[in-house]
Amino acid sequence: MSLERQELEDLKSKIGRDPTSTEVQIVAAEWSEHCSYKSSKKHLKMLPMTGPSVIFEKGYDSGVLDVGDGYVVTAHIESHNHPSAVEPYGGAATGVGGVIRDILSTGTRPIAIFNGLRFGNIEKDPQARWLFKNAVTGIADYGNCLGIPTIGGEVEFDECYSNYALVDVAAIGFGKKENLIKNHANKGDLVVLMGGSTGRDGIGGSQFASDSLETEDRSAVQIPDPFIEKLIIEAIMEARNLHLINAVKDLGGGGLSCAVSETADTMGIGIELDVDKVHTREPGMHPDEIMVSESQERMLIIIDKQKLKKLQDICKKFRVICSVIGHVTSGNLVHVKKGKKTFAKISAEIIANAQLLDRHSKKPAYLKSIQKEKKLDSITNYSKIMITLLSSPNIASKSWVYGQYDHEVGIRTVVKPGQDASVLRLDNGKFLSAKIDGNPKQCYINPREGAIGCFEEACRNVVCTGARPIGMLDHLQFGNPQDPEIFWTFLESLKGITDFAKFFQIPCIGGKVSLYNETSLGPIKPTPIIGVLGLIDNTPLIPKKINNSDCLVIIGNTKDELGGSEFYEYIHRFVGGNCPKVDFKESKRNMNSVLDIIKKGLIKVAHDCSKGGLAVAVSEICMTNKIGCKISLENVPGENLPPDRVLFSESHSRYLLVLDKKNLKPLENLLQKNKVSYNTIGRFEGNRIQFNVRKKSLIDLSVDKALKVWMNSLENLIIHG
Amino acid sequence: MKVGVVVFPGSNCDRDMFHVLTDVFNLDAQYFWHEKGLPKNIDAVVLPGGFSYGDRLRAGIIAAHSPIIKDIQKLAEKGVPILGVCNGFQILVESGLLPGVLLKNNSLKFMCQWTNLIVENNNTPFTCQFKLKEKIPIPIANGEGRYFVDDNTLKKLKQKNQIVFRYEKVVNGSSDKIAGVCNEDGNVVGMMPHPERAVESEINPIDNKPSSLIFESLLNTIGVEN
Amino acid sequence: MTLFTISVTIENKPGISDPEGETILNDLVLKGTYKTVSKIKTAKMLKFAIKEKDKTTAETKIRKICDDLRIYNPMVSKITINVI
Amino acid sequence: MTLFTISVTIENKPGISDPEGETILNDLVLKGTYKTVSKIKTAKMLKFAIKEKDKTTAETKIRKICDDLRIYNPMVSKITINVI
Ligand SMILES: Nc1ncnc2c1ncn2[C@@H]1O[C@H](COP(=O)(O)OP(=O)(O)O)[C@@H](O)[C@H]1O
Ligand SMILES: [Mg+2]
Repeated sequence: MSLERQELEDLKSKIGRDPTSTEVQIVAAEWSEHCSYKSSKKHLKMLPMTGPSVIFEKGYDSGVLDVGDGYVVTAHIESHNHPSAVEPYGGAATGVGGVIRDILSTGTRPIAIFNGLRFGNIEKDPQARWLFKNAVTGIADYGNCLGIPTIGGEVEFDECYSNYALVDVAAIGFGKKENLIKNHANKGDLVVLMGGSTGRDGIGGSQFASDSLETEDRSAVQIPDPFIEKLIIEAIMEARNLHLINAVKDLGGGGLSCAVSETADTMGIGIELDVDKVHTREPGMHPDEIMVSESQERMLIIIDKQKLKKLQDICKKFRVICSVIGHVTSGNLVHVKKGKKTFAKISAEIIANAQLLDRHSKKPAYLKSIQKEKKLDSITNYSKIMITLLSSPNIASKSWVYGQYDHEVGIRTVVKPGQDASVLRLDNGKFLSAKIDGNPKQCYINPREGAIGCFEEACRNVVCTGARPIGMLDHLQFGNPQDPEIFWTFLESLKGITDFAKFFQIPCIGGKVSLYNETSLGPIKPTPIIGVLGLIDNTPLIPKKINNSDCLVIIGNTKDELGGSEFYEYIHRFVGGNCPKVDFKESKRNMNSVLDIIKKGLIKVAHDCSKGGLAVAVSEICMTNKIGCKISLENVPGENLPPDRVLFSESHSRYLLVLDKKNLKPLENLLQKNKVSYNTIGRFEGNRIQFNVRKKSLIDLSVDKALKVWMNSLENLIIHG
Repeated sequence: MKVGVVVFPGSNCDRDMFHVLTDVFNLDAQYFWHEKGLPKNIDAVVLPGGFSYGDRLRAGIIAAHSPIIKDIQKLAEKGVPILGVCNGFQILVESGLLPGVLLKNNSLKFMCQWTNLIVENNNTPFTCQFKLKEKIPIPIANGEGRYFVDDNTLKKLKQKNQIVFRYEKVVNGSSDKIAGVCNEDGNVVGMMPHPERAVESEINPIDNKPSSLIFESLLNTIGVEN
Repeated sequence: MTLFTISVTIENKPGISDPEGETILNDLVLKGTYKTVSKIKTAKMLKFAIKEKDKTTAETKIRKICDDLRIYNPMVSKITINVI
Repeated sequence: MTLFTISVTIENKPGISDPEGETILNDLVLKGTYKTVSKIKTAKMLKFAIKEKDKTTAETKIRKICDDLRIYNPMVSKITINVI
């Protein structure tokens, strides 16, 4: 690992001497993009981070929300893109491990995992298939072993991820407010390293994550050990219950260097440590290696001397190694020794505060031409197109994925994966709903509106379970920020997310920035991911059985917004067009109305319209309920559009509601009062999915056939692809 | 009435099981760490699911060497009801308390889904409240859940009425669709599916009644009025 | 005392199916252009480093460990021991 | 054409940890009375039956299959090929 020339000069002038090699290593780890956020930090400040239920504690790596009755929910999101692109199994698995430790370090028990997966074209590219399959197994093996349910996520394929992988993992924790660890430290406290041994694996990982994959430095492979992680979780929970911990931090990117310097800096203390005390996996490791190793499953704990024995007993019970590696000093120096010899002695403030940068930004040239629509081939057989869409990897059911994840363990999962958002029951009688969403196809065409769209979609998903959004996590994934055009897309996305968050008063409780997502084929499309948490005070909407003659109502306007849609990209192989835009006021009206309707118990099912548009959303309801539906497209509210556009436009803010017809009148009253645009567009009956325009049949499919294609095509692709 | 919930390093359904025993069925449950001994007067023992020792080498094998297993063996001989769920079943099999072996699912994948069980033996402490052939909707969640026995053992199992549960349909390729078995005396039962995940309506999308009978059978056996 | 490296290969007994081997064969190898492969069997290997006075003792000890600790399940698997 | 049996052993590269081997060693073998074992490494083995004109061709083909079909990931593992 190394510092750029400019940074080295900067460091020299700050410390007034030449740094030692260990100091350079420590600083390089901490000043890497991954750890320092040097390109993004100035801008991230624009996000609204506070709110009535947001709890802030110093030194936390995850956000904390008060959910009432003395309970809190914690949440965090991370990615493990570079490691997963070269070793999908270990990369994805250790990604789960990392985000879980962030949750753990607040003193809350992790209760759910989410994953967002993105790969190249799995229909054509065997490497993409291999990456996909192994990343899923990695997440499954890790989360399942921990006994933390993986309850939701998303999967997407796009050529822009060829030779690469985006593996995003989010986690949720839950606990009593009084059990939150309030990080503090006193002079003389001990610094303890707990967990797996330190080895040479993962050396240079955080810098690796800050380089694009072209560089052949691929030494940063990490081997997952979920069993140790599970024992660490239990040991920390026990130590927390006995109030043994003064402060705790997980070791992530940058290893010991970052954990120690960030802890020292945020708490205004000094830390003196001896690398000889670190339990290592292999003999003869150099202090530099020990300081930057990214070996997984390790936690740093600061503890009062008097309490050490108790912590050691707990660790012994769980057969987890814990080593006292140093102690807290006054002042703010990070002092690294090996025995008596000093290898680094440098102010934590200097290490932990890299020079923040002002990157240039410039609107990308491609955006000018991309909005123009090309002339599309006309479609003769819509039923056939529909089958093709239902089998497309982006739309096909993801049950092959979540069927490998234990999503029931913990016995909290009320709404299970396969619906819009998943719902967990909490100990205070309330329910937590969550979903993560991204949409690089739309973000590519319009980084700002695309990002807002992801945010709104995640909200919609949560709203469909009856939950009011209470917090958001963002994960901003882009290419090389030194490219002004890429940096512009980053800023646009961030601004869009900020605007939406402010308008809806949804605080951002955490996030992550991942840059340099590039391969020799170029940068990825802008890929912001938004996770939304929602709270349900009473009862969630658990989908109920649909019967013959139940009605289908749509809320929201369908507009000529097919840019980035599956219809354009998968059917017509066209990238471009009009990106869906969220009308904030309409969005809010619709959201509040759906919540009202659910609260009043008027509906059986709520489902949002997203990928594949109205046609796919209706089919999903039919397929999951094994019932047919007859839809009149001319009744769909919105712009007056040709039928293919009504079917496949991906306009936001739209919800499909299923209800018994006796509830139609009260529903209409409510919607009219709220000035929401809506209409009854269909009736459930029989076993065919039928879309008609003024009685003329456009699509006519048997539910069984649609279901078979939709359910099995992903698995078939992977097994027989 | 005391029910012991045995915890091994890596158990992860222990808390779920404990919650169900205590909060749902009002039993007096207590955790027992695998290095501890079990009291002689305990009324029943449950080995919950999870990944003891990370499923290394083979699911259940390392835990089967735990000190607590000797106590469980003694209690089993005395006729105390013992239930192993998922990893608990794997541990009972690997420690020789139950016949057979659990292999990787035919799909080679971890499988988490709801499925139907058929009660084949309603003469055990965990099934006595069922009707024979009663159907139980219940979730499975395992990677090594394919129960296997050779033909001779299978014949013996049938003769001695040791098959407790079968899957309604082929799920993972297990011998004769077996999902749960018992020892010859019937007091030690092992099953792959998770009854503790199916007894509360809130988290059970189908019907929570049948799985509850597993716990109600236990209540009935150890003499607690529900 | 000498340090020996001894490998223990655990594989299914004849007659016990090996879904993993079959899957690799059918869904991976035969899908491609490699038609000359007719069978794939999977096995697990453990390599022990053990200090004993001689090779035979080491080998005997390893066999005893495997039997005693049920490193393999005799109902479905068999082992082959090799001193490397 | 001759039928060859070729074993491919896939194991972690040196320096890459092997949590499974460590657990088997510490929680199973060393817990018992077998204190002379100092290390256990796990590996996976695939045994191929392949028909080729000679041993070298067979071996080359197998290596190519393992590389092409990503039977192992060279980032973490290495393979050893043996004609049995
Ligand atoms: N990688 C995954 N892991 C777990 N669940 C997933 C994954 N991908 C998709 N799902 C689940 O499948 C369902 C459909 O996902 P998605 O198409 O992203 O929904 P939506 O369009 O409503 O955002 C959701 O319940 C989601 O949680
Ligand atoms: Mg949705």
